[in-house]
Amino acid sequence: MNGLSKGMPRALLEKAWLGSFLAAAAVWAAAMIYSGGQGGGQMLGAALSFSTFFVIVGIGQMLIIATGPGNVDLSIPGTIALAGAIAMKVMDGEDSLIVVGLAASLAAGAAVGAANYGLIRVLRIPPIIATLSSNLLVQSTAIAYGRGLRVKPPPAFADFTTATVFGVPVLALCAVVFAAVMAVVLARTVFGRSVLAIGQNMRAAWLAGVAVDRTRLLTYTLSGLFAGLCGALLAGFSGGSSLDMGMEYLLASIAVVVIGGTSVAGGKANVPGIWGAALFLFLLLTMLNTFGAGAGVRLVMTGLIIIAVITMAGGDKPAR
Amino acid sequence: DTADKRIALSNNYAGNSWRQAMLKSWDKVTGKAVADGIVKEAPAFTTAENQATEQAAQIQNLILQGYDAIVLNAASPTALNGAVKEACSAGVTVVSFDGVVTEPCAWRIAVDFAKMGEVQLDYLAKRMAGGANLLEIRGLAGVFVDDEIHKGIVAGVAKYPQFKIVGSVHGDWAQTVAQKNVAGILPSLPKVDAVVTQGGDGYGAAQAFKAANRPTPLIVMGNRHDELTWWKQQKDANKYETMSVSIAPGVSTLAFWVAQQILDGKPVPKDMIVPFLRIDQENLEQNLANTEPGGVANVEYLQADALKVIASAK
Amino acid sequence: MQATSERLIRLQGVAKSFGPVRALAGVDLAVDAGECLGLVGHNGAGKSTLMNVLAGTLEADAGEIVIHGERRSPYNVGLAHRLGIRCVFQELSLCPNLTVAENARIIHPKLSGWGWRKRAAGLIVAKLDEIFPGHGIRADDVVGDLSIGRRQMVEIARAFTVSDRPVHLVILDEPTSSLDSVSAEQLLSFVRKVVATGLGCILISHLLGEVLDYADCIVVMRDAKVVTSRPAREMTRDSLVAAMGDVGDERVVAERPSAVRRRDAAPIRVRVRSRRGGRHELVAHEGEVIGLAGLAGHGQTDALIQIYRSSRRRAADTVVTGPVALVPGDRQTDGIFHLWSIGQNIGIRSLKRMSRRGLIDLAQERQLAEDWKRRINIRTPDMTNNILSLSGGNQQKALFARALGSDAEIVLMDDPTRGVDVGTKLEIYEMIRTEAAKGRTFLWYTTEMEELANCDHVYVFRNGRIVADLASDQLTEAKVLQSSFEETV
Amino acid sequence: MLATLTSRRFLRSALPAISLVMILLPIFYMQPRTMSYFGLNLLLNLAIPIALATMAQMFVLTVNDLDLSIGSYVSLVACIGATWLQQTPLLGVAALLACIVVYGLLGALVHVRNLPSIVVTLGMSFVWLGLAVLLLPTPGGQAPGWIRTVMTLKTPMVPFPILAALLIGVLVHFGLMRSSYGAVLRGAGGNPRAVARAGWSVLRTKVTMYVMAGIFGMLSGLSLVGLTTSADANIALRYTLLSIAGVILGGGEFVGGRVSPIGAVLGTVTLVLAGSFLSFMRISPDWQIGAQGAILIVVLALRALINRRGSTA
Ligand SMILES: Nc1ncnc2c1ncn2[C@@H]1O[C@H](COP(=O)(O)OP(=O)(O)OP(=O)(O)O)[C@@H](O)[C@H]1O
Ligand SMILES: Nc1ncnc2c1ncn2[C@@H]1O[C@H](COP(=O)(O)OP(=O)(O)OP(=O)(O)O)[C@@H](O)[C@H]1O
Ligand SMILES: [Mg+2]
Ligand SMILES: [Mg+2]
Repeated sequence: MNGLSKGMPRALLEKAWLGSFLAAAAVWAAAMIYSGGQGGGQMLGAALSFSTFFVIVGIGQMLIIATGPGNVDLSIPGTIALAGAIAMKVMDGEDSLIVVGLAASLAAGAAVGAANYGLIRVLRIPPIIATLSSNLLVQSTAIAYGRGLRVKPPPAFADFTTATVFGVPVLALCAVVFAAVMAVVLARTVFGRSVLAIGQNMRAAWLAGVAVDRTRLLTYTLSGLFAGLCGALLAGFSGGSSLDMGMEYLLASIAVVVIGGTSVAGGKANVPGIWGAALFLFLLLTMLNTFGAGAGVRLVMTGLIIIAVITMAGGDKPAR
Repeated sequence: DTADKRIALSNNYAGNSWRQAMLKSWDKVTGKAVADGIVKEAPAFTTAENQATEQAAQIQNLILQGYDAIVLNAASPTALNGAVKEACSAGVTVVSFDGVVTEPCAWRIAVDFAKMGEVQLDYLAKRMAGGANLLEIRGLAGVFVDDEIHKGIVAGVAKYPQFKIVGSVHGDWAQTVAQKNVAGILPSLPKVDAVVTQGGDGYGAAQAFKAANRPTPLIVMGNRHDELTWWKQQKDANKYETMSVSIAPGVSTLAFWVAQQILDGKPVPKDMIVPFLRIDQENLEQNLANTEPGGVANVEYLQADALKVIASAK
Repeated sequence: MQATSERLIRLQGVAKSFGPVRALAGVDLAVDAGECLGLVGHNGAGKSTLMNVLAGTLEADAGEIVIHGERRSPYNVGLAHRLGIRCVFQELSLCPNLTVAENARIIHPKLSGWGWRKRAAGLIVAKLDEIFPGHGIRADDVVGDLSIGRRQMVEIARAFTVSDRPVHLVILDEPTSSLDSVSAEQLLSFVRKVVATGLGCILISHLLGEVLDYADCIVVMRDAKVVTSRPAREMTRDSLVAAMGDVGDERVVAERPSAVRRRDAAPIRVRVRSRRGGRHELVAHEGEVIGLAGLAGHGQTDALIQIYRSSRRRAADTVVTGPVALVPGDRQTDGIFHLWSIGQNIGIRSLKRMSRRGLIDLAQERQLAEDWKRRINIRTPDMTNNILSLSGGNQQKALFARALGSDAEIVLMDDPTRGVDVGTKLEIYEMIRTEAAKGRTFLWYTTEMEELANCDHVYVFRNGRIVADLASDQLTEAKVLQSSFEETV
Repeated sequence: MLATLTSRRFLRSALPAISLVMILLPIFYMQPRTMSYFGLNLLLNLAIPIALATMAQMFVLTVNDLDLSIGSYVSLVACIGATWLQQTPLLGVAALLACIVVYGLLGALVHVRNLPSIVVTLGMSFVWLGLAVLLLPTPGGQAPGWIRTVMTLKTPMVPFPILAALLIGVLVHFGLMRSSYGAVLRGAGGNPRAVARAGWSVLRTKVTMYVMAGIFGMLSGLSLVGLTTSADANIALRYTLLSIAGVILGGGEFVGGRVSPIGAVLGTVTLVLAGSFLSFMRISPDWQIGAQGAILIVVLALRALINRRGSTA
């Protein structure tokens, strides 16, 4: 039997994977029907471009969550704010400085991630508290550095982040490719396997020769790096950085990961599911906005629909 | 004489440009007051999370530190009442502004938020006498300010029935959230002629309209530098016309002076109203020039200005 | 009592399938009160599955269960407990976060109210004292902190504790796999004693000697069916092996390579300097098979972990030259990745070698799995099945394959044949010898005295120190035992 | 005796207390006023609702689940407390009971369908918040007098918050750590299969734990509204993260049923005090937020140091 061809379809048929896309399609259809079939394509375009940011940070968050229970990155909001501020300030509206600014914000993100793991490994602080604390520190740094000032992105950078081809956002296309690459990394590289092994049983992974420390350091660094990337792109996309622009990513980054089918118990990750979940959450909000319900009703509906979707998709059965 | 008095600012959030400008104004005005020997000290405290419970704990700590007065921008008009009452009974003067508290023992420097909603419709009625489709961007659900401005807007629509709110989203007063939610709902909306806002979200809305390739509607702005800059660009390019309205961050300095006056033993009424800061087509350039890049259009108060406000409230 | 005419337990035509795998194909089994039934069979024969059915934790597809003369249907764990059936599962089922006493409470629903902790502690400690004198376990020890051997003792003792309801049958699924020979002997004598008082007992073991010596009647399973069921005195080791259908009996006493190498000739692979003033240091040369002996939990596993650790990161008192692989014995906590297939579990140690331009070559990974499936006979229709679909012994084989299939020059083995059947064991011994001849070095901790016979050199551990250093020609069971109990030799 | 005092297990369980002392001493030093009855009262009374929410979170964590909805649930309860419970007590009580029943049902749903609790409770966090917004679209309401009375109780000698925290910790300790069914409940977190094999219903343990979470979340909301006198829909949102941090700070773990109620209460108090500590220190406004993070890191790093000392001793 061919392990690849047997392994892949099994992954493709993961219920959660399909579930989130089906759910996204359903809420989109509902919104379309309500608005009389108008603007469906545009709605999808908007969903794609905003989901991009959630997918980018979601993948980083997924790598961390997959390394086992208790591992989570709560420093993403601060990192996004800081990286956005750095990108805008370094670029200073000049097209020629785009690359420098991007590199600076990526470096800042990666540094935050690596520092997070330092707190976890060297000081033995549980990840949730370590990243929670570092989020506050990074936020302060962003305030002290950026002072909440809004610097406009360089025109070329702003154009790139908002460009579309045939109505499809260019950034979203890049993110699809990025997700595909990360899916391969997860399934086919030593790093990916190491992440999943550590997530199932860190001690067993260590005894099986996995470079535990290096792998965990890399997951936290990558998560910071992706948050930094997201911050820079978001600043370009929305015409400048702001201190609060990362705020909604605290819970949302976790939500897209777990709704996308990654197991919080560790050892199981799902990249396409993140796309599905990000689209689903955006379109769900859009649908409820379209219905014109009040805030209370809208929140209640959001919650109930999320629970309904996960209940229908069902959890995974224990192996034995 | 208040030379030995200590006044603290309790602030619940620092994560946007308005709050940053507010803190800066406080720093500037109180720094001078301390240097002039008017008060002993006037530090500012910000909570790590924007939550009433955390601010309540902060107020309790300020009581313990023996401040004579606490100037308060409250996370909630009611949820801090317990802590405020504790402060009052410990002999601490509490002056709230912007986010005011309902506890009777505290002073309030309130902005008529409902009015802030209503003037937007008054303006639109002048501009679009024939009526129009409106998109409303609201703030954070469950928060007093959001509800007040919304009420004002609803009242305005009732006054001018030619206007119709065709869509409403919550932008949480954050530019990126506003942009995201507007972009989501736009495709399902008919033509939108104007956008009524609560401040801080106008630029995000403009971005969303641009991304959706929709004609830019009349967007009411919220005095932020980026909003004013954008407005100016549009004005220069195609005679774009709108208005901008928000509360001036410098109101914190008014609250400072009010607290100082109370400590000085002057009679001060419990409730005061400050006007909001409105920018129109004519004075756009002037205001833009006075606003620092990335900040918010601002008015700072001197002791004399504060006395005028107190006197007019009597 | 009139129970003698009625059998305590009778299973008839029990069948169970997991997807395409037939684990039980119509099995009959009967146990009398006061009888110890030995159950043997190759890895994956269906023993544990049958016991799970009897304990009510698995539902059979077909067949009937008669207990105390009554047909029980529906049947479940709760009912089994009420009827006095206790089971010590192969993969231990204690709660690691609870203390020993609290774990005892879990199986006694009536153990509550004031002072329940005292009572639970009394109950379990008394039973431990009775079965394993000198066990060194305290009632308030947290189970997760205990070594696997002690966990096994706790679980066994717990199964024999009685509070409000009498116990009629105790199932012991490979109870001695993690015990050393002394504790195993204590347990088996205890079993004889309680069986004499009228208790029924089912004993599963791959150590045929234990079954032959202590069971009244022996049932042999093979490929999901019972093939023989006879009184133990009519059976011999050879007839058992024949019934189990394993070949390789000829190799059982195959001579160890008689040409004992001169130790100093080969380069040193591992050296652990003695700590705390021990007299002996641990040395392993290239191509040697080094045995670590002594009572369970006296520092052998720690020594292996120490060696493993210094292979990853230099340490002052340990020298390790060359890549190391480890075969864990506590497979649930140290070994398997429960979400992965058998193939992935085997491949994890060799990923770097199987990568081409940064990508793992899946064909090669598959190839590795298939090779080892053949070489040590892992019983599964498909190596892409989940690792947990394997029987306990087969899981252990996969861990073996992980280490032997890697590029390691030094292989550390932590009682690696736990739960592996006779035939496979012989193949493994053979494999170790050939690999050693090719230059691989093995450090082998074992709780089975016979396995030491495969070693070139044996270190006996006591209280974390090496107390004896025996070359293979000096090695006798008596000597090992003697050193295990005394500080010096 | 000395051996037990320096033993690793003892040190590990004493860590929460040690961190608490480490943060309390500088506070006393910097602001001696806090050492009074009045001072301790002010310093600690807001820790009570957080401690109760932390207990609620701990029940859920014990059975290997995570409750992301506790913050909005506490907010909703506070809103019910400030509205229905005050105006129409019967309706209020019925609503609170219904909330607890919903919690129990959630436990059952998570178990029966084998769902990730984190998604289900994430969904519930929107539901609770939405209900709170519907009930109290704009902040307000009034806490019933009896709750006010309880929360402002002037106990003799020892301030009420300290007594309450002790009571919460000890009560839950006896219920979960010392009682015989408590052992089964924790066992269900450590090895659910073992508990099921011993004939217990794992479903029942899950539902029990969720119901307990619902009850303690309710107590948290009511005590909170008693302190603040009125409510708003967003009042306790940050309790979600705070309660998780409190459990972990108290020595609990994410999986495996390893929790410590007394440790969690101490952990909560430590978290609350960390905030106070900072307002007693003068820090530039820019860095005030960051300092909260820094102080947590310092406290935990010191713990790690002690822990390492403990493990080598
Ligand atoms: N005895 C042990 N049991 C279980 N896990 C261990 C043990 N010792 C170390 N580890 C795990 O391995 C990690 C550190 O191991 P080590 O220092 O050998 O680094 P490593 O895994 O080799 O990584 P790298 O190769 O990147 O340095 C720790 O985080 C710990 O989780
Ligand atoms: N949950 C399961 N899913 C799929 N197959 C299973 C499962 N449990 C057992 N099997 C299969 O059933 C067969 C019998 O397994 P069982 O565990 O009863 O063997 P055993 O005789 O106890 O072996 P061992 O001596 O190795 O413990 C094996 O082929 C095993 O792979
Ligand atoms: Mg078995
Ligand atoms: Mg053994």
